[in-house]
Amino acid sequence: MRLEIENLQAGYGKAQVLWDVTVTVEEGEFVAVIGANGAGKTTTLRAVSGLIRPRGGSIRLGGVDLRSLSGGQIVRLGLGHVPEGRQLFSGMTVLENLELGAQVREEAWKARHSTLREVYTLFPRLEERAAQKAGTLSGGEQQMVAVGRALMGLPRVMLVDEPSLGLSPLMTSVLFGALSAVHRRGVGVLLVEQNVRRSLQLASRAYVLENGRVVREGSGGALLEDPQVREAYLAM
Amino acid sequence: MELFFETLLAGLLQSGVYALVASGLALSVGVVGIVNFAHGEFLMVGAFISWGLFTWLGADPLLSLLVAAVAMFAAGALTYRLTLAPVLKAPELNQMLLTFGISILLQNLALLIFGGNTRLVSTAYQGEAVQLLGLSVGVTKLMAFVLAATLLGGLYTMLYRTRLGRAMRAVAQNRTGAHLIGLEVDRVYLIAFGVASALAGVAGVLVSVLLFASPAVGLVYTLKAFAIIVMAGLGNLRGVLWASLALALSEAFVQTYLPGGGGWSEAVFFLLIFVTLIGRAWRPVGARA
Amino acid sequence: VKVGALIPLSGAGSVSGQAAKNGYQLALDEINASGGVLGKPLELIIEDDQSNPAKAVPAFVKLQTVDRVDFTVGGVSSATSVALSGPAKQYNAFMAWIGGAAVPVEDAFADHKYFFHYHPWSYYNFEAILDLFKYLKAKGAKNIALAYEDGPFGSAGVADTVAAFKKAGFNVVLQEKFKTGSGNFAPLINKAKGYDVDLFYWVGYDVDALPLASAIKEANFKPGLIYGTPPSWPVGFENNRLSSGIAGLSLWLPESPTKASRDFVAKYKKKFGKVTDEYFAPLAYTNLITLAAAINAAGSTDKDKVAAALAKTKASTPFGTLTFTSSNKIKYQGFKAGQWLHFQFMDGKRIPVFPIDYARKPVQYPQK
Amino acid sequence: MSLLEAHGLSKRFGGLKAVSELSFHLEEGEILGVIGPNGAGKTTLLNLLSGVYVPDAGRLVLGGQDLTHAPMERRCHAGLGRAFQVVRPFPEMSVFDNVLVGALFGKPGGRLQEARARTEAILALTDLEAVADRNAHDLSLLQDKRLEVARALATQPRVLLLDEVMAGLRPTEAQEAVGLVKRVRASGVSVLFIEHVMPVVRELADRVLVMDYGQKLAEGSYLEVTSDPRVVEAYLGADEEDVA
Amino acid sequence: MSAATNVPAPKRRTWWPWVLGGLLAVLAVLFPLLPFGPRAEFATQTAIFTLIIATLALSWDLLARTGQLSLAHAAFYGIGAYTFALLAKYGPAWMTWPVEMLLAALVAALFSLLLGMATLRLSGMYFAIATLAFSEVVKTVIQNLPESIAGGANGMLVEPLLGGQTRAQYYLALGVLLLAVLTSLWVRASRLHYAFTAIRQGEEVARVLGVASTPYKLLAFFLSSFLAGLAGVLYAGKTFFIIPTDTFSLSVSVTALTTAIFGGLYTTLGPVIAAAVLTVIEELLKLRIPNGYLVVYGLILILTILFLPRGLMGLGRKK
Ligand SMILES: Nc1ncnc2c1ncn2[C@@H]1O[C@H](COP(=O)(O)OP(=O)(O)OP(=O)(O)O)[C@@H](O)[C@H]1O
Ligand SMILES: Nc1ncnc2c1ncn2[C@@H]1O[C@H](COP(=O)(O)OP(=O)(O)OP(=O)(O)O)[C@@H](O)[C@H]1O
Ligand SMILES: CC(C)C[C@H](N)C(=O)O
Ligand SMILES: [Mg+2]
Ligand SMILES: [Mg+2]
Repeated sequence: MRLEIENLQAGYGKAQVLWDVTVTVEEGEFVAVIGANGAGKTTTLRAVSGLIRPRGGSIRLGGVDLRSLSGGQIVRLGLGHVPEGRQLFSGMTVLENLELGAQVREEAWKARHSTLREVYTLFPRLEERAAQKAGTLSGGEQQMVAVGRALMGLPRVMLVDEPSLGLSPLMTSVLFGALSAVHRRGVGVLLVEQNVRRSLQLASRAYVLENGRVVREGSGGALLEDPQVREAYLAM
Repeated sequence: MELFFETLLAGLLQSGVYALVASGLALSVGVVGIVNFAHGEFLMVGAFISWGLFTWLGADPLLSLLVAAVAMFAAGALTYRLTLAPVLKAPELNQMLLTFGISILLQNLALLIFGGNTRLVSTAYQGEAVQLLGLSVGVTKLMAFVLAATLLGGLYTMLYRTRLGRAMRAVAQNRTGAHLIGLEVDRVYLIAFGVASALAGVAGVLVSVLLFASPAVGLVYTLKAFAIIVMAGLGNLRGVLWASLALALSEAFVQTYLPGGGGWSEAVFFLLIFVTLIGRAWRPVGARA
Repeated sequence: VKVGALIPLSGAGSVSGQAAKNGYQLALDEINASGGVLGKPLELIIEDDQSNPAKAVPAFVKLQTVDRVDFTVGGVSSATSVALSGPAKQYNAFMAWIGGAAVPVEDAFADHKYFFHYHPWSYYNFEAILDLFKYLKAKGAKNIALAYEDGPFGSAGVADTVAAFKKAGFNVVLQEKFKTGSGNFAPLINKAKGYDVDLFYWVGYDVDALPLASAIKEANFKPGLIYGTPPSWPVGFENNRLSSGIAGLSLWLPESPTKASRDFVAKYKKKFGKVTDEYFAPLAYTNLITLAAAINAAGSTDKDKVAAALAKTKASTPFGTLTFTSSNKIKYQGFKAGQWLHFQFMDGKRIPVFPIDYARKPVQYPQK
Repeated sequence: MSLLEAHGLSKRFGGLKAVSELSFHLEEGEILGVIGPNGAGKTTLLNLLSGVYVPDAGRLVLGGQDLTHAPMERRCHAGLGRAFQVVRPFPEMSVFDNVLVGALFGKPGGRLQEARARTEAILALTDLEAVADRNAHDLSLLQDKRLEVARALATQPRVLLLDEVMAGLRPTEAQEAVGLVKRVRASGVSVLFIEHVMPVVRELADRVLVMDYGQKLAEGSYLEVTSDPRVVEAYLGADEEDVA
Repeated sequence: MSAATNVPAPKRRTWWPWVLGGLLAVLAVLFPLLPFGPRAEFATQTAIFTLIIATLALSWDLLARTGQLSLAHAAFYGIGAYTFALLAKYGPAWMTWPVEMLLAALVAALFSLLLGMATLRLSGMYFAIATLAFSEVVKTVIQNLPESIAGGANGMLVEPLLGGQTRAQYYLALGVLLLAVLTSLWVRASRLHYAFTAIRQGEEVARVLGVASTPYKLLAFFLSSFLAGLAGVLYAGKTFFIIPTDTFSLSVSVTALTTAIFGGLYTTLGPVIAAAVLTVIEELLKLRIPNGYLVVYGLILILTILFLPRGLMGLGRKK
């Protein structure tokens, strides 16, 4: 299932944040977006999920224009989103949060027990804390829930916004392992990540976003070697 | 001793009435977080539906329950669509002014149409009682009690055992998160508010039998119902039963055993709530976790 | 000639207020059909006091200063009536008043020159009630249980009432307050059941009538007579089987046999299609009719002259003959204890049962 | 005596010992890094320091002053400034006003004029000038994180408590942030920071405290702790390459 | 770190509230002298109640600025009214009305401090219901007090303020509102504004940033209830009669709350304008639609909140 973002214009209130952003994720492809703080990465993902209304351009998933669809329809098509800021249901338990991730797509709901196993295997901490209120989890634990919740929906294309935020190095490795496993199963991934080296290593293609515009595009390996990219995003 | 058991029974039965009125509020205010000042007026409409069906068609209120539930679900859904949906995104207090406006509107509309008179629904079982362990149990209040327990039980099952219920709780906690996992936020709110309104309608029918129908009937229990759901803890449905029981029993005992108690029962009711809320808040932090 | 009527068309007193409004309109038609006052049509301006003192004061002032009415009529609730005493003095307003039964109203208007009070003071109610009870005493009634709402209406003069009952040789076995409208009477009734109650006397509002009757029935409590004095009864209460045998008090009943009352009922039916149970309708009617007559008799709108004329009123009204005599504190009190009628719900109707002169049937005691 | 001393701090949630009998110290002008697996109790420790939680046991002393049971505002006045991990701006206040609150109330008796001046300076320092007039809830997450730091700085702390404020920064940005923290230290402020970004820990920390299951797992220089096999096992994982 | 895309918005300088406020002030001072012709007296009387409501609404807003949504304003109002009435009735002869008024407001404030201390840890609906419960308890206590003390359920007569002279009463009420406005402006201009707002938007964070929330919350309680108490005194001295069921009615608190929201929360001008606008709307509607004007009134409240989510003060603000 292919995700095509074409000439996207978007913003908040009067301020426009994105200009002519074009990003594609081919069926089963792993694509990374890198860019400075405030460049508009999150905004791009939000527009795809319908959290903000684009001002121009088009967004298609598997050929279907997402702009006129409701949140439920978008998810049922097969989109999953690990959002910035986690957006958990803080008064509900970890288990409920995870189950909620599966409940909109029928196929995901049917498979929820086995998916839940997988999520628990990935993040054993979540199983230990299944009955704890999500809001009282530690920062990293919450991040695990956010990732797990998206996985529970068995998405065919996943938008992943800084998933390693707040995870320990060990858990970060686990997470990236999981993302590539998901990708290997044929799920398209659009990853936004400040852990630039890692995301470029995983991605077959990547985009560089600056000031709301795509300024560079290429294979992960090529960008990793690009001196300007190295200077701007990898120094240290 | 008999007086003691009679008092206990009186409190028990009255708690059913409170819980019944509180059930809809527990959903709208407690679970989905819509502070509905017009809940009492929705109840009033339910009471008038019961009265109208009784007066014009001779329908027994038990039949009206269904009609009121359906009609009030629709009315609640419509209210949500037309007024509440846009306001939910605005500052929280706006809900209060909005629903206050709705309550003034409905109350005065009823006044205009029906006048301020107290109207009755007369049934064969009003005033009837069944004998249980030597105590006489009023049938109408017993019905209210059973209905309240059933509705709260049903509500609990819906909220904690069904996908729709889980969605309702989720939507109220995080709109963005709910949208992202594919919940139709607006529709879930609409259904939740519709159900809450239907519960108000059902309570209204029962109230029309227990008390009367009039533009002001909504005011009778709504304030107490608000207090009850807050004392129970917002979102805590089981607590609604307990709080109703504690309050109704305290009232009954004050009325029975305190000279001039009828004048103090309300004070005791609210004092108990005050003390509970304050006491709970001042418990040491450790004990709260 | 302009007359301002200040009545509650919304809020707690709206039932009485709306009834009064109809009464005034009926009277107005009649007055103007027969030539108006002083040869010109009478002008009536109705204001809503919303049953709220804070709204009543400006509305009253508006009548005095904007509409410049010559006379004021109306009133229902005691609280708003008291609040008007200040502006009334300030504008030296002429008030032919039908509202406010509570004693603070009497205190507040004690020294107002132009205050004519039609409605009996609450102590007159008790006087009338005592008459009935004394009559029932002969039939064996001895123990009274008193239940009253804890607001201003129910609590007015309770101590005096109880004292009066005792003085008349009754036992007051129970004296309890309740919250009007709460519908929660079981504890009270359980308590009352512990006594041998002959007269269960309650003071509350229409909203309490059915819940109280239900609670009494549910508890299988059987006092000799249930007797209540709400300002009005629920619509259709007579058709509820629980009402059967309950007795009450009214200044007026549509079934009242006097000519004035029958005339009123006929006229009212003609104008509004159906008859009313609310005594505030004939009270308002009487209020405006007698005021108009007094103005005509005085031949001018001069307050002193009209007051003198009104003071001389001797009119037959739906309530019986109206004259103004002094009460405890004020000079011009209209109806007193004698106008009150006692009735009993029987066969889906209110049947006057006392005083004997007006009774259609004897009091059913003990009630069935 | 150290500037900040904690003795046997403990905090439990139900059956869970989030922090258990933890002792540590922070010297004047020192930068202490705290690392440890997710859920190790780092944030809880910070909550105990800033007074959001009252410890079940233990003692906390800042500059000789016992703060164990002091309310949050007194700790702030005494010199503890804190940035939250899960950002908590005042959402409907401008960025400027958010910082101003810290500047005005961080020390008793703050004056508006002075506080405004200090706010300007801090906004410049934290590169938030451009968004000074925006509502805090219109910011991107990283801007919110910077705001957290700015607010804490505005209270003129003696000890700055930072909870994962560099998470999500790209390396160049992190570098700048490290510079900022160093400048802050140079001005005489001690720093206790929690971070999972190891390069930042390496750059910044004079000393590192490793927590696991609410307890101290290791303590020492960056090199010492990162070569401790227990730390590698519990926290770093085998995959060293990316960490560096 | 480059904060890329956004040009900073220019600092908002809002001048119009000052101009509008100034105009209103002039209007208010001249109001009783305006040539309303026969309507003058009525207008002034209505205006007095409007001023009382404006004071009450503004006082409610002051407390709301700390995030505490009170349903106890009926109690502060009622306590003010009753204390004043009792002092006027039983107080020593040397006690003149300004002293009585001041004492009444102080008593209201004293009760509020007790309430404030008890409710320190409550927020949102829990706070609202606790304050409601307080109000109901106070009402019932007064209602059950022996009649000889404060009239019990029957209420009590009150000595009219300023001998019942309308114009003098008007200026007194205006003075009280002015006091409320000045208090509000002072809060707005001082560090209190930042303390109150920070506490409202996140009490815990505010405390971590050094805001000692307890004294500030109590101060807000004090100021708010003092003004509400004064409003209660004016009401008592204006209607000559107070009675628990009316004076302590929940609707007093609700009026305060809705007026403040209608006007625009956390503003000085909002509650004041709202009180005036709502009165004018009500009077006009009453004239046009004698039956059912309250239906339209309710409709107006609904429409206002739908189209002006920030209340009347939102009108002057660009989106
Ligand atoms: N809710 C909002 N309202 C107004 N402006 C916003 C909002 N969210 C983000 N912005 C602004 O839009 C711009 C782009 O933000 P966005 O969150 O898309 O950036 P990003 O590339 O994800 O950055 P980061 O690395 O910080 O997450 C920023 O200048 C930000 O301040
Ligand atoms: N209020 C609470 N109730 C129950 N458990 C809690 C509460 N707060 C924290 N915990 C638990 O205590 C443990 C420690 O949490 P803490 O936030 O201190 O971890 P952390 O070290 O900061 O982790 P991270 O690196 O993920 O931020 C976690 O497992 C968390 O789930
Ligand atoms: C009968 C009515 C005049 C009673 C009225 N409610 C009062 O307060 O007195
Ligand atoms: Mg982002
Ligand atoms: Mg943490």
